[in-house]
Amino acid sequence: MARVVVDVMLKPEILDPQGQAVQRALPRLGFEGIADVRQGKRFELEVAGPVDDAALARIHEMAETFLANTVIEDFIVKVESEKAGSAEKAEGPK
Amino acid sequence: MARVVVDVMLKPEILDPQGQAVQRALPRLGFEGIADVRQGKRFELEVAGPVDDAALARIHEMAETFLANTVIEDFIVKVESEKAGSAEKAEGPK
Amino acid sequence: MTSRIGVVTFPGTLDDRDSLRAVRIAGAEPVSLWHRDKDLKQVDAVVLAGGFSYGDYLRAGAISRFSPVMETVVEQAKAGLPVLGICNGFQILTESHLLPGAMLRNNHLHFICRDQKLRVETTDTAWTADYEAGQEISVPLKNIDGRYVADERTLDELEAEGRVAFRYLDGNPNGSLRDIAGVTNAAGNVVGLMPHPEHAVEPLIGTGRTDGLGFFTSILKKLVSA
Amino acid sequence: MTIKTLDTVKHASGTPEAEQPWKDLGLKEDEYARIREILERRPTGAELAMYSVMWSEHCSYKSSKVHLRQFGEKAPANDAMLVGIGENAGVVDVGQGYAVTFKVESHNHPSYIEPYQGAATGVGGIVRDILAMGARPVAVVDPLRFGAADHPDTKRVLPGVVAGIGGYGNCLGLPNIGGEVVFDACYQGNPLVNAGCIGVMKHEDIHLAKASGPGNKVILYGARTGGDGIGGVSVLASETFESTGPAKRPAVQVGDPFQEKLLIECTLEIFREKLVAGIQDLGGAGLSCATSELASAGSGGMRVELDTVPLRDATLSPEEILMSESQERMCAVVEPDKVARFMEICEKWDVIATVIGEVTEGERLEIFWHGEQIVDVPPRSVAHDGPVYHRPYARPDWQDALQADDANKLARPATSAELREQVLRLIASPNQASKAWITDQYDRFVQGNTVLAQPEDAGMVRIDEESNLGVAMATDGNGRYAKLDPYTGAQLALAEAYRNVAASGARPLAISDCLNFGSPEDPAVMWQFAEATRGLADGCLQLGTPVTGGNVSLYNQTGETAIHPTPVVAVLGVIDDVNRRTPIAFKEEGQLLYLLGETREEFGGSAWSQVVHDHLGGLPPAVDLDREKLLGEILISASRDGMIDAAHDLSDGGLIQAVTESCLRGGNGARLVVPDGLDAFTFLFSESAGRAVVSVPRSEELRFTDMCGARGLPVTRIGVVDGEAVEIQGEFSVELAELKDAHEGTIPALLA
Ligand SMILES: Nc1ncnc2c1ncn2[C@@H]1O[C@H](COP(=O)(O)OP(=O)(O)O)[C@@H](O)[C@H]1O
Ligand SMILES: [Mg+2]
Repeated sequence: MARVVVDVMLKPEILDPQGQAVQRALPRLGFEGIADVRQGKRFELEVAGPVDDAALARIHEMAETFLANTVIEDFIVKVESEKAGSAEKAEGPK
Repeated sequence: MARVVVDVMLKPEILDPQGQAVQRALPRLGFEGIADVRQGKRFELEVAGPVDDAALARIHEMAETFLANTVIEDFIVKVESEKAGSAEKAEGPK
Repeated sequence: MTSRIGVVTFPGTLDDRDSLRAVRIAGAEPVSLWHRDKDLKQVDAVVLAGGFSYGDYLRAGAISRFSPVMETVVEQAKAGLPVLGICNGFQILTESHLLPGAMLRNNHLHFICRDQKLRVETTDTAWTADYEAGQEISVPLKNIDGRYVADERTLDELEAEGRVAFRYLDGNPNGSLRDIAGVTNAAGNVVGLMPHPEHAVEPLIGTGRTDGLGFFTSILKKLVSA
Repeated sequence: MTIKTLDTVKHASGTPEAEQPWKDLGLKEDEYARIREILERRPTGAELAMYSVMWSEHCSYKSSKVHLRQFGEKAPANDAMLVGIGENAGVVDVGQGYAVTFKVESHNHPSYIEPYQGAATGVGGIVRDILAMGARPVAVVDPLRFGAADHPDTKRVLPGVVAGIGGYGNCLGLPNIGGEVVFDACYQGNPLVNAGCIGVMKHEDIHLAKASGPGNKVILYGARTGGDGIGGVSVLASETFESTGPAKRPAVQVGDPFQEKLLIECTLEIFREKLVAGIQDLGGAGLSCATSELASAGSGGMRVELDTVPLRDATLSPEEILMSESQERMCAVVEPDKVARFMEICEKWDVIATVIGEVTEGERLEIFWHGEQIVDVPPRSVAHDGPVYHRPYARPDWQDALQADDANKLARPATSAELREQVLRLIASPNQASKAWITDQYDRFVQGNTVLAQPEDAGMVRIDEESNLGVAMATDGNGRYAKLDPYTGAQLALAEAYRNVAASGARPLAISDCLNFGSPEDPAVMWQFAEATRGLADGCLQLGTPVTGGNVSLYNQTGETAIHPTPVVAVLGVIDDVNRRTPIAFKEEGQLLYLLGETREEFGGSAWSQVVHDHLGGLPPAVDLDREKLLGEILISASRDGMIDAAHDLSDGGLIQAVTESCLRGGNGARLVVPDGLDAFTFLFSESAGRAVVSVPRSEELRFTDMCGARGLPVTRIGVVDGEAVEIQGEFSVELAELKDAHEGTIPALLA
């Protein structure tokens, strides 16, 4: 089964109280050098059939009409390979 | 400035009612063929300095002690290139 | 000398005034504590009150845990200082690892506010001695992140050691594992629960019951006899 | 990238012919001409932005003003009024040195676009209004209207709105003590999200929005200013100049209740130390509104360095900064020697505070950007001298036909079995069903002073722990009644809220209102508005309850179709000792049930006509405000003297609705007898106004009925609290369990 990920983030011009709270807390915890933090949502969808263009178009529509409210949020649809952690450089917990 | 992303997801054995609610709603909205949905958090960190191993180690620690609660959550740290959307296949909103 | 019980205010704490009032009604001296101060003003016990500290934006209790006041609370709790965490306070205690487990979004995803029946499972703590074991009480419950989870081994351990302090009755309101509403540490001085005893201390207010007063009279008796 | 030319005052004076996008900003040609006349030149971009938003319907009340004046003109003589209409919120004296401020506002349109954030920021806005008066906010209420309960879009809008109101209010620590939830297809594309707040202070703590004392500092504090909620001004940014910022600014804002909670605590501490000379919240029209209103209410002069405003987005243009409706901000005027302490308190609460300007000797509001002057206006002309319209209005041609379509002629149940079936259908219908699924998402216990909350007739909070002084509030409005007759409908809303407050044992004192209507450009809508305001003003005069303030929301329609005219009225009451409050629950078996008031055949606009016949026509119930007043006095005396243990007002759904609610709340049944002269159907379903049902201990029966008799209030013994069922003698009986399932199952089934 293939995994499609939809990342939903608040638009850059929209206030992100959650990201702000995290950012403000970091120096107090001793973490310096983080200039900005934005917090969003990550949806991991397990797709039953083939992830072809038609399926992706449907997921795109789903993201646009349901997973995100495009008045305030942007989203990105990504296909992940069978195993997670396909990003360029990844570190999981031990 | 480089962007580092921390994805935080509930551990697989922990019930994810948010993901479930999304999944249950999908057929009603006319989206079929999604076998499972998990919902998690995505943090986008803008790092001021270089993202070297030392910086990544610090971010890893930050994720482990703060961004995630490892009693219930797993996380992954990824370096994104300057531009967002570096994933294998990406579609943004128009 | 009357006992002094401190109530911590974090940014976003909501039920601090209520907890101070409950302390006063029980007959102790209420003392306000501030999150930025490491100094606990020589109180004999501490209440971490309910609310949404730091908006609960990351996870409930996750940011408050790192405050100066918590450094002292954690240190002294380990040395026996009685600490009661109510709702957000309970969340802070789990985030600080003074109590096991974690709190997640309610299984129905909604904030829920209702009169909640509980069973007091142990009177072997600093905060429950005035109840009878197995006593059923009703106090308000109000939260959105109230689902208690811990791994099976931890849960079994808690049960075996008699550290499940309160259980939900008449229906689990949030999907908490094993109907757990509150737990205690092994020493019995640190207790956390999601429902709000401080909202049930006056006959006319809220649900009109005073079932929560026992928390505050328990600690008072313990302190006076100590 | 084109370098943007700053449109300074000087530049504007030198370029009188420059094209300006006044039309896209919603100004009319004569309004633009008027601005040029006031300034004796063309406005700068920044000035144009300020005028356009301050002269909008939302901020200037240009269509409603001529009608709202009646609230002042017909105001009853009332010693309790401390601050009247015109300030952020009105203030009334509730005794023992306490003053209470309260107000209801709408956030209808944003809540349709983004239900969660729209509703959340609605709560945030009204709370800041109350805070700005010097008061500690102590409770909120939320009158809501949605489309049909079973419409798919209602499933999107309602849960989002409710979660947003809860999410914001719960996080602020304000108990939600009342409101309404009404479903009607007329609100399908335009839900109504009204939110009210009550605040308490000592008389000496009342603060007003005015900037006086030249040399005093103007301090902006709270959240940073971002590009949200700018609306029309994006037009300005993109058309007059080459835009450098994000092309489209979002019209919806995201709320940060945590920031607002800090703002509340910080502001209250600042009040306690008496550090402000004037204060204003930032709501609609943001800094434009705050600076022009503060200046015009004070001595008139103010100078602002706009580039000192802390920004979230560095690309914002000065016009955008002036217009931004970023949430969670306040503006204070502070004497120079108090600024340091002010800043200290802000720092303590992690609140950003910045001196952005000062009060000046002059009479102009002057705003500078990097040293260059971009605004130079008489502040009054922006804040108060906006256009006033006398919009044409006319009784719609369909009104007669609607009223002639008499609901009293609808087919009534023929048998007892049918009557029973209709009772169950009524109490299970979405409008009459229990709203616990919704209200359980609101914290009603926080602050530890809640005496009554949903599902009681009125919400009640204690405001003094020693004396047990308390205040109560109920909000009501019935769009169906108002559609049939807007004058009477508005009075019925007032009467119902008044009755609810009195039923709780509190003495009604004053009101706030939120007037939700369609487009003022439609003469039929304007007639509804004129009638409703006239009805409300006349009603308030008669009941002796002044209007302390409120809000008008126009353009509520789906396409061409306006919503039902929906005046929502919030009545505030005071009770000297909350121990004497009257709940709705029938708790004591054996107590006698009395019906107060008269029951007539009145079914126009009734719940029964909607549920059983899907019908709206005829006339609404008749109003008799003297009767309402008398009923109120009886209910209050009876509570004070311990003659009744429960009271529930009768309104939509009639007697059976009230009895069902009181029985379920108390866990007891009731045996009822149909009084002489009434048929069972009318007895159970009529919606005649001016009525309540009370539960009287047997020992008090004589004293109570004597009091009613002596005062001339019709009183009828209708039964007794008894058993596990509601029984109508000679007709039918329904077990409590069956009533409960019917009443409580509907909303969860639709929405959960
Ligand atoms: N949106 C809401 N928020 C808070 N309370 C509500 C809301 N809707 C209804 N309620 C409460 O539920 C109860 C029943 O509402 P309603 O039937 O409208 O009352 P009434 O007919 O007496 O005006 C009241 O206590 C009312 O305040
Ligand atoms: Mg009513």
